[in-house]
Amino acid sequence: MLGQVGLGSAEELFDSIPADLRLREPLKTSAAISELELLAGFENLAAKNGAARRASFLGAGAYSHYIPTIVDHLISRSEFFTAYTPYQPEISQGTLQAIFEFQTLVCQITGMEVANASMYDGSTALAEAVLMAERVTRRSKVIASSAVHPEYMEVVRTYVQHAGIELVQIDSDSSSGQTVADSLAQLDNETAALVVQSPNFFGCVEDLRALADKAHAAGALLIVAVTEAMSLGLLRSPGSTGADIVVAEGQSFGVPLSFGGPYVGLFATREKYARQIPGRLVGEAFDKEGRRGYVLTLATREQHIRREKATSNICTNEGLIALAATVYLETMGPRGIQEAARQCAQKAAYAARRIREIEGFSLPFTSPVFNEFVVRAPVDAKELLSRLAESKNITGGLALSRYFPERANEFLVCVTEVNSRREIDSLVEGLASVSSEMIQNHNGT
Amino acid sequence: MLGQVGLGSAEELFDSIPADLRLREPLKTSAAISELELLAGFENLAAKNGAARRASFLGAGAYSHYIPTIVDHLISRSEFFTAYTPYQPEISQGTLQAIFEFQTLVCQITGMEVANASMYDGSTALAEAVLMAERVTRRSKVIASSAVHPEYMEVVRTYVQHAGIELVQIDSDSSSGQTVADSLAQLDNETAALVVQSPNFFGCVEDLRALADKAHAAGALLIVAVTEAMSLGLLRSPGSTGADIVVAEGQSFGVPLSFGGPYVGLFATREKYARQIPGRLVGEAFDKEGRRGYVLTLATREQHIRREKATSNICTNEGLIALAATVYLETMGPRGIQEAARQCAQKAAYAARRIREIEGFSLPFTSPVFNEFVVRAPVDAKELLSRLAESKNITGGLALSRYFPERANEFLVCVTEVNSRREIDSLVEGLASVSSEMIQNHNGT
Amino acid sequence: MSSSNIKKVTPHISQNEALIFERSQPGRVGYRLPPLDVEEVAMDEIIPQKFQRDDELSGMPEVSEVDVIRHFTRISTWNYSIDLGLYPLGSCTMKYNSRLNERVARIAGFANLHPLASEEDAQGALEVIYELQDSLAEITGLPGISLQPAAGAHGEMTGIMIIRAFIDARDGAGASAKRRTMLIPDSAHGTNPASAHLSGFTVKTIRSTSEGFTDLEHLSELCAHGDVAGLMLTNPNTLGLFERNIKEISGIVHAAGGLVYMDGANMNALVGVARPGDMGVDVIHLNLHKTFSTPHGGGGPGCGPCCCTTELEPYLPVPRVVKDGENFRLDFDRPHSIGRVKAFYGNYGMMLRALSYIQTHGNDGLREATEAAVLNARYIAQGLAADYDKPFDAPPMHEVVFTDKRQSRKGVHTLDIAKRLIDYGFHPMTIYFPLIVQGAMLIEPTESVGRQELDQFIEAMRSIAREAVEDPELVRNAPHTTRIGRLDEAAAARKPVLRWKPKEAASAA
Amino acid sequence: MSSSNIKKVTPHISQNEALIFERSQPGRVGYRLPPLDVEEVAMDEIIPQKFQRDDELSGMPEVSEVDVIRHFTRISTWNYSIDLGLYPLGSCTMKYNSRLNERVARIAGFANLHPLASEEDAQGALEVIYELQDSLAEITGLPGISLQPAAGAHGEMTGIMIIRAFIDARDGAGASAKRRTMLIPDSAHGTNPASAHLSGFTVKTIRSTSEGFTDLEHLSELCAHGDVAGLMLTNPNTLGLFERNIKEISGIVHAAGGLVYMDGANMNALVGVARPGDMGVDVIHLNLHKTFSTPHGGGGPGCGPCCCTTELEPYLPVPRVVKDGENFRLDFDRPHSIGRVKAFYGNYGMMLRALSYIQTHGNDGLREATEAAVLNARYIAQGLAADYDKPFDAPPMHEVVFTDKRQSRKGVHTLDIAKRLIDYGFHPMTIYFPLIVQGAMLIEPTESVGRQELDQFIEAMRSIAREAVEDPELVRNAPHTTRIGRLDEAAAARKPVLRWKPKEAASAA
Ligand SMILES: Cc1ncc(COP(=O)(O)O)c(C=O)c1O
Ligand SMILES: Cc1ncc(COP(=O)(O)O)c(C=O)c1O
Repeated sequence: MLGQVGLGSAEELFDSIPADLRLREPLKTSAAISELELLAGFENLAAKNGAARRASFLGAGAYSHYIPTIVDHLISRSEFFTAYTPYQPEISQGTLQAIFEFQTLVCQITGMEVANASMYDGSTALAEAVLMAERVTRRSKVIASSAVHPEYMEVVRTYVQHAGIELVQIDSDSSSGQTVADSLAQLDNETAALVVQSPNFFGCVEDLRALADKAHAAGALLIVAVTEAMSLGLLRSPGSTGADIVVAEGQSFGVPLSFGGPYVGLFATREKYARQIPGRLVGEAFDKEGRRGYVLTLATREQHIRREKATSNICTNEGLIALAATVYLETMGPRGIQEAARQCAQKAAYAARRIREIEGFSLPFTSPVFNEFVVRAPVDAKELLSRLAESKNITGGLALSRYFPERANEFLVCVTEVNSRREIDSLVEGLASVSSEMIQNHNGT
Repeated sequence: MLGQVGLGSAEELFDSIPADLRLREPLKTSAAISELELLAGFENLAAKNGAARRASFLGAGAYSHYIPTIVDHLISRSEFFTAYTPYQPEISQGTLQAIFEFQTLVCQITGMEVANASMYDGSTALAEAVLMAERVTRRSKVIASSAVHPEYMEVVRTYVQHAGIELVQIDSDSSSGQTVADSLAQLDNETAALVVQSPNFFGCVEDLRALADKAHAAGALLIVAVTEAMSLGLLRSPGSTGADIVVAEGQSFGVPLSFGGPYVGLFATREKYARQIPGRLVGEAFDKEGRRGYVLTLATREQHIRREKATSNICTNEGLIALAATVYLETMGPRGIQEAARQCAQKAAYAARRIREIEGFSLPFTSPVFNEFVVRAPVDAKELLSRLAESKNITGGLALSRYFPERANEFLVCVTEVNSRREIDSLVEGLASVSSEMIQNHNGT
Repeated sequence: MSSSNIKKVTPHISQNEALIFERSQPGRVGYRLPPLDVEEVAMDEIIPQKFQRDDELSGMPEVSEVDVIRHFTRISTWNYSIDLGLYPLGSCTMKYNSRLNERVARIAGFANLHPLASEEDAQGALEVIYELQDSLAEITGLPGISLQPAAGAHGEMTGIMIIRAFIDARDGAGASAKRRTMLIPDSAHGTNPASAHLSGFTVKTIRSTSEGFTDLEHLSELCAHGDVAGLMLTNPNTLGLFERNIKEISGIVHAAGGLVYMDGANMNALVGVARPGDMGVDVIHLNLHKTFSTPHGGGGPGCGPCCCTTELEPYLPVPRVVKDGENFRLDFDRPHSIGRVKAFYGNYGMMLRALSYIQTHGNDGLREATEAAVLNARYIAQGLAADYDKPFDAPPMHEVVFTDKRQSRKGVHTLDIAKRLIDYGFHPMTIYFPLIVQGAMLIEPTESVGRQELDQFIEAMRSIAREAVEDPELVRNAPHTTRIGRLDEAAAARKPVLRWKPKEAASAA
Repeated sequence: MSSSNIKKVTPHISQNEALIFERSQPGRVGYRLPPLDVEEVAMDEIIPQKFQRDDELSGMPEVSEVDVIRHFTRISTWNYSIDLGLYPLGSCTMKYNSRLNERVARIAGFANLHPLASEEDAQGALEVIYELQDSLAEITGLPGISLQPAAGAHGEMTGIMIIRAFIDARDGAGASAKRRTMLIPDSAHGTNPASAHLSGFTVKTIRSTSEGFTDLEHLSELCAHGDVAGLMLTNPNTLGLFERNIKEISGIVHAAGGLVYMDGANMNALVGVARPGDMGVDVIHLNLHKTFSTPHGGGGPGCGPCCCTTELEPYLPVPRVVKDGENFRLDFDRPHSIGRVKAFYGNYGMMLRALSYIQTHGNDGLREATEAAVLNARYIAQGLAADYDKPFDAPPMHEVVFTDKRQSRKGVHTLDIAKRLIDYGFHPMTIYFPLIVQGAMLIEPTESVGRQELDQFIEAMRSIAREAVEDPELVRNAPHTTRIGRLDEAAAARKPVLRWKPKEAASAA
């Protein structure tokens, strides 16, 4: 073929690159290895991830839920995973119809009116929501509860740092753990939005209705972030409690933990803001013969048309993960989601009851929780959890000191339908025995 | 729907079954369990299969070879695995074309002229070959080398027990390990076929040309069985050495060990015997517009038309496994098969060289081998291997006493491209240390 | 071509794809192997030249990995499959093949397990076999189980050989030599007589009554000569009707010194509702690839367990999987066994899937599946009765047979109706089987289909019935919407081309 | 409709399938959960009634597992995909997505790993990140790497924010406030200006020359005002041409106090051949979902690593993955960091796939892939030159742009040609991008296609060129062979219907 295009050597293909810019030596990356060697190598690395093989009570933005086997089977159909963004509707209706169903499901589960085709994840969806609130209200102050996931807030801070937005964080109530309407003194008619998460980072269910009323009274939007989307199977939908923009991390819906990604950001709002939404939207359309189909629509919001005036710079989103969530939600159906949510809540309640009974342990927050709650231990939580992992082979939760150094004795426990009673009981026994050992050691020295 | 068909209850669906034959209680099989529980249960059982996690030198009819990842991906397309036998060619061309390619590949690799769409496995293919030889020659004596896989011979014996066929087994040469033409005194003009396996059960490559000449001189067919199909990448094809029917176990071509099945029987012969072949055949066909397609053909050989006069009773065969073999062979291509075969032979030769050097060990047979060879140990082989497994975590091969009680100190070692040099070296060291320990213990008492 | 009634499918482009051999390009490879890591010696030192292959495997295709992916992905799209919709092949039980079962079969601890691993090292695998045996014993009411047969026909052969071995032992060589007749209804599947023949029996055919049942009188007659070794009966029979006289039938055969073999291909009508063991059946085969949902795979693999009474158990193939205290082991010591019918232990991967099916359904779920399967067939029976000839009045079980009697008056035959169904987006039913029903169309919806699609099917069939009247040519030339039309099978069989050959070779031949 | 030239595809039936909501039947379920195994308390005791959902999630579909399987299997068949053939979308690098990489990403030890697992418990996962960082540093010649960005645009934002942070630190608050201009060529992808805007920059557009390169004079002019923070350049640019003056370009920008950002979307033309780090580029993003073969997934997920010089490294997002002796850990202590751009560490599953791609190809294989990608584009460039207007003379790298100039004389436009390609069995190329080329058709074959299919593509395009002359209507009304025709996108945007609603609700609204 080289000859066919008039060249004598492969090197000549690169004649348009100045010679001094061309590599004279092969890359110093490794030489090719076979499938056999590659798999052995990765299996080897995977074996070093001890946490992946353990009963775990980690949540805090990424959740272990049961994933029906058909999810991976269906998203592995190459018609889905080796297709591009559906720019040519005549040969992309599979992807388009799936996204249309995804948008509908996101609306249904959040109680909202329109949803987009996905964002990178929950955290960037929240950042985009804040930017959108500014566009919609033309106000520039944003108030956020400190009980929003710390990593989400970090992302928001990065996104808005050059957007002229003033970000104000307000503390949640130290006893209930909720963001309370009383503390919203700063919410004024300069405020674009109030940002809360529910259940919040500490697991506490927020009183969204009260917060919405407060925000709306000042002409601000209420943005609700949900990191544990499974909670929507049990909790009143943000949409029905007055939220204006709802963002969520969709990982709970059929997506493996995979060390943090790829996940999928859900983004939903009111119909009246449809033209302010970031990201792709799929809409219904018809051909000349009246046959129904779906197309990418309202593209004038987007970067490829609007360039710097676009509602967002997002292009590639999380298509395949949105598909996984779609398959998951359709397989589980309303009854399955409710049942999984019920089990989460019941199991977490059981775990909370049992942990509270351990000598020296308490639950610092009083408000209702879905499947996560903070535990206050009589010892340093990080050490407690690391000893628990070592001696009992249980990952007991997340030491809050990772984000809140002042909360050294506290940790966040998450329980879902995949945690068996036996696991919970082992956790309780482990916490009791390891903590008492630690206290003894401490007293001994 | 019950009402629609005029029934009042589900029980009435079964009114045509006399009441006393109907179960009055639920089955005593277990109650339904969820996916989560089911997977945990099976993972638990799988964990009890220690041999599946170990470096292994087991062969003897089932071989560990590398399986390219795409094989399972492609056969998992539901268009293939949830389809039936391609009785309706207009909507089954995928399956039909794949089988046509399979038949071609089997011909190419065996050096034969026609091949069928698959048999249950190598052993039943051999039994069918013997029955076919009887049909073709109208003779009833069949001579089989004792170096044919013992389980294959057991199956042949079962199949022919009511077919009026006299089965004569002749010993292979005790020094070379081969079936030698001199020992074929019983091969006469009553003989329908001579049955040999190459490489034979002891790993020795047979001199097929000499055996074919001998068989043909008496007007008998030569049936060649191949249990290690990978050997065909290196060894002269049975077709080119005069075989009349070639059967093989196709498991080496991309099929997991899976505790013995499903595997796939390859069956090939001369064109002139095409109408005597058992099982399904796919052939080229054209529609009215001259478009090429494929159909099941020569169906008049088969049970659904010919009933008791059919060439075989086989109906369901091993379609999907034949597809796996097809994908495998097309992915590997001629170069890949040759390379895998070369590595098998070289690694086995290396292992043989090293094992021969261990104090007290020898290789009883002198003829060339492909990737399996018999080792004679200075101690009881079964015990040696079981200790090796226990203390070194290596499955060292198959103790021949399983089939040949008189060969108590011998075992069959198989080495393939998946066995690394490190594994081979560990085997050698393990054999040396465990056997010397056993001898010492023995001397000590 | 009128297509106004066709709502289930729409034409769309589908990729063409040649034979892989026609795609081959010298030098392309799709494999990646590690380099040889031992000292290499000259190949001639290992294998003498004369034993070495010298044709370079020529003719085998040389293609890249992506070529292979595209090749099979493309051709796959030409197939209909269960995952695309109703697949109402009578007698084939095309039910949903659960992905969970597929996943179970791929668990490394099973998939990588060598069949000759020691028993201690394969306890989990043996336990699976044992558990499945137990479940099938409960389901069939027959306690002796071998999972070794690889498919239904293989199970038949096994079962019939067991009958023969039993009779030989019971009657002694001389007497048993006279018992060489196997009775088989004229409606039976072709594998039945073929399997009987393989076991050395002469087949005698029993007539069916006009109601579609075994003719008891004819049976009695045939049983009067002392030569009957047994009867092979399908129940529900291949017409979809439960042989309500089954107890009488087995009584007659037993009284005549014969045994009753049941072809269990239609067990999807009975699981959880009635048990062959309670009906006088001595031995049965099951099709795990039908009733127990293991995938058909485009023609296999299957698994055809053989289940029998305690009396026949000694004759089952070796090895048996037995439980010894807490451990499972292989029992080879069965002197009366008919022998081995397959290397190793059968199609193990199918056993995993079937056990997964049984456990996820649970006892209630198994019965519910049976109910749904029968109800769906009943619904179709009723939906088509006005337009198609239904030759038998008895209520069908899990499948129902119709004929082309009315349509053939207009020259439209079963084959045409089947091909026209393709245009409507359905896989055709089983046609021209059973042989005793002229122009038979045997429809088995299974439980894996909803009301909506059943209605679509009925509507399509009724629409075809109308077309057969209004535009018979349309039906006779169907299908009209597929990549290729009807293929000339007669020509294909006359001069069979059974493999690809390189151009030169092909033209030289 | 003439179709005699269409050899790549044939029409075939494809299944229709409604929205899942239209398939819903109350009471059907597709899930199976274990029973609750702890003592249940009244839900109101856990969550006060007022916080509980009371709509029963109404409207969500109730379907069975097999319904879901058929639903998605059917709709999937309406998609074109890489596995079905050439997918020559310019700028998108639609290369083969190896199944091996998919398998790697699903290894349980990665797939089940929680992102907040302790570092000791996730050493393997961190090592993968570290290894990939190392490889990308070598490939780009830029040593500072963050894998956190989730896609190309996200990487752009990250990179541009890094430039801003660097300049703010270098120049101090006052001075840097004047440097708020980002230069972007008129040929750039829309994400470039959008990302610059998000980082608070004003975009100024650089003209391209008629040869298709950055206009150096214009660049110099724009750089003369002291307000330039940087330049965003794609190289090879979006016309498929290597910016041969890249060194000069970066020189000019650097001299003006700005930094050079490279959009690495087109790195498939350079890997193993030339390194951005050697060209004066300060920061670049890569698209692992293009160059490094992670699947596009119908629109994501991606992974858009940001790679920069040592100077810029302090500004990369936190946390960084670093090596401490033999151990890997997360470094949060980066006071100059622009902050976090995503929760956790990025789209980890894509990193696994990309590392697998790099390791299976090896250094030689990476270069060979680049060569093949460029050669294939060259081959197409030559094959189409006689029939289509090729606006730029310079030899294209991995993609080539044509226009509809000749065809539009007959009223046949790029969109029509694209749609007609569908009839010929190909996915169209990228159209109307870059914006500066009127009627642009940007064709990128990638390395994952053989000569045979390239020839088919060229033949199809040439055939369409003939049709444009002989039967323009045919082309203008294409496609003719798909399930649906061109959809009315304008009407869809005018009154957008963005979700399904129940019948009552829909008609009430
Ligand atoms: C009634 C009946 N018996 C026996 C068989 C044979 O089963 P198999 O195809 O598994 O050998 C079939 C299969 O179609 C059948 O329908
Ligand atoms: C040149 C160019 N730059 C940037 C992007 C944006 O990348 P992504 O879609 O991953 O956000 C694209 C993607 O199409 C592109 O082609």
